[in-house]
Amino acid sequence: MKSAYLTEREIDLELLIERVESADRGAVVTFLGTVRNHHAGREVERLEYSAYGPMAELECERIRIEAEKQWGAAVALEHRIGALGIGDVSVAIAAAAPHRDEAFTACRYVIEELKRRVPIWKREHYVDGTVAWVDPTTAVKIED
Amino acid sequence: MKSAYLTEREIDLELLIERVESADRGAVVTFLGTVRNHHAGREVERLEYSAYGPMAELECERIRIEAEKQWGAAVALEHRIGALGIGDVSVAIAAAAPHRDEAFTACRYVIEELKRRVPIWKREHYVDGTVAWVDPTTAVKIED
Amino acid sequence: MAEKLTLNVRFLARYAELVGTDSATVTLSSPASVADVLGVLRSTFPGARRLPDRPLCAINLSQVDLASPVAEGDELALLPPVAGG
Amino acid sequence: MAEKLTLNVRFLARYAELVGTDSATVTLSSPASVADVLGVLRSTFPGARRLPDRPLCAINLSQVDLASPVAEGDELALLPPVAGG
Repeated sequence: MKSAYLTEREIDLELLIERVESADRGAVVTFLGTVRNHHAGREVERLEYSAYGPMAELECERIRIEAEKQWGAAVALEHRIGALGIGDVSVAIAAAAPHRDEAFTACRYVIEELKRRVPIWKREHYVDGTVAWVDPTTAVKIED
Repeated sequence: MKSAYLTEREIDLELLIERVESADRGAVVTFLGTVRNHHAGREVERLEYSAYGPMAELECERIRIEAEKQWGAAVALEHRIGALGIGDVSVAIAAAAPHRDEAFTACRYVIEELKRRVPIWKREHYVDGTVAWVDPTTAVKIED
Repeated sequence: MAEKLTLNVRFLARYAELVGTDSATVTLSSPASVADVLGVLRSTFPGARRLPDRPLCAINLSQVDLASPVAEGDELALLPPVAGG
Repeated sequence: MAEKLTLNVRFLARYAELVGTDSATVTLSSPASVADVLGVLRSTFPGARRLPDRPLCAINLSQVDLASPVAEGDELALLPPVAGG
């Protein structure tokens, strides 16, 4: 299976943009999620993303198609899997549309749905040596 | 005067992103405006952007500071001046914030205010050989 | 004699740690629901008793609820709350 | 004898084409408003009569309205509707 949405390598935003831009799309909105050095009050050193690969690929594909249909946009996205350090890009989305309203809305839709539906998990290593799975449903504040 | 916001050269989005990203900002939203091949029903071949340079620089600076203050974001932007062809990037904005909501909102604010306030003008050359200044206040539909 | 059905179960991420394995093959009487499979898992794997009452579940890569029926050869995945992005 | 003041006027983009020049030096009696300067421009440059009644104006790089006073040495810019982005 060609892994179109999940990657173990560094994400190249320019490549995603190239895949969506065209002469009749005047607006491109991108979103980059990067690894922060703190989370829910704790100092993060590095983390690992893992996925239920085949389902994650399928959900990303579904979300891309939904966004493209709903806003007449062209959408590309990639999520990094494996070990990441502070500042590394974990997810990148590019949405292009004739006008900016659709590009912004499509890009926002994709990140919201990705966070809600795509089976990807995050294991954080903290500066104090401890490790924890991130659970957005129980953490006091998870909004990144 | 150092021309920080207007440029006659190709805009490098990666450089703008580098200027705003940091270890405590987990979200980066960018906007790219590109030259479309049609506008208000006419086929565009190329165009020229011109500016009231010193005021355009000042308005961009004001808008950047407003966005940074209002949403705790880091913002960078550049607008291209001179001759552009179809698909060329005319404006690029990068907004980084700890969380995505602020990054999206700051980025959107900057492009809306830029289009409303920054003294930049666009002269379109159409495929039929005619030329026109674009006037968003009179055009039937200008929304790009 | 009741018909039997066999399916593959995947435990993802933290659930693999809880249960102590990342996959299992379960055989039970047909017809059966996702909830029935969870019952079998809880009686087979002590660690599975620590799963939430209503974990996120997917059959063959699509999300389902506990009442959904399972069929011969299905892949049932138990998913912790997702945390991508 | 009324005091005089001199200021620089910039015609931007399409307005430079309308007026036939991109800048002018205007001297008029003090005190004076932006509207007064526009009056002088319309009587000096035939092309300036084709400017809108209430063009966008900036003094020293900040937007102002027609009633705003002008001062010696100001740069008054007349700006067509902006179209950046």
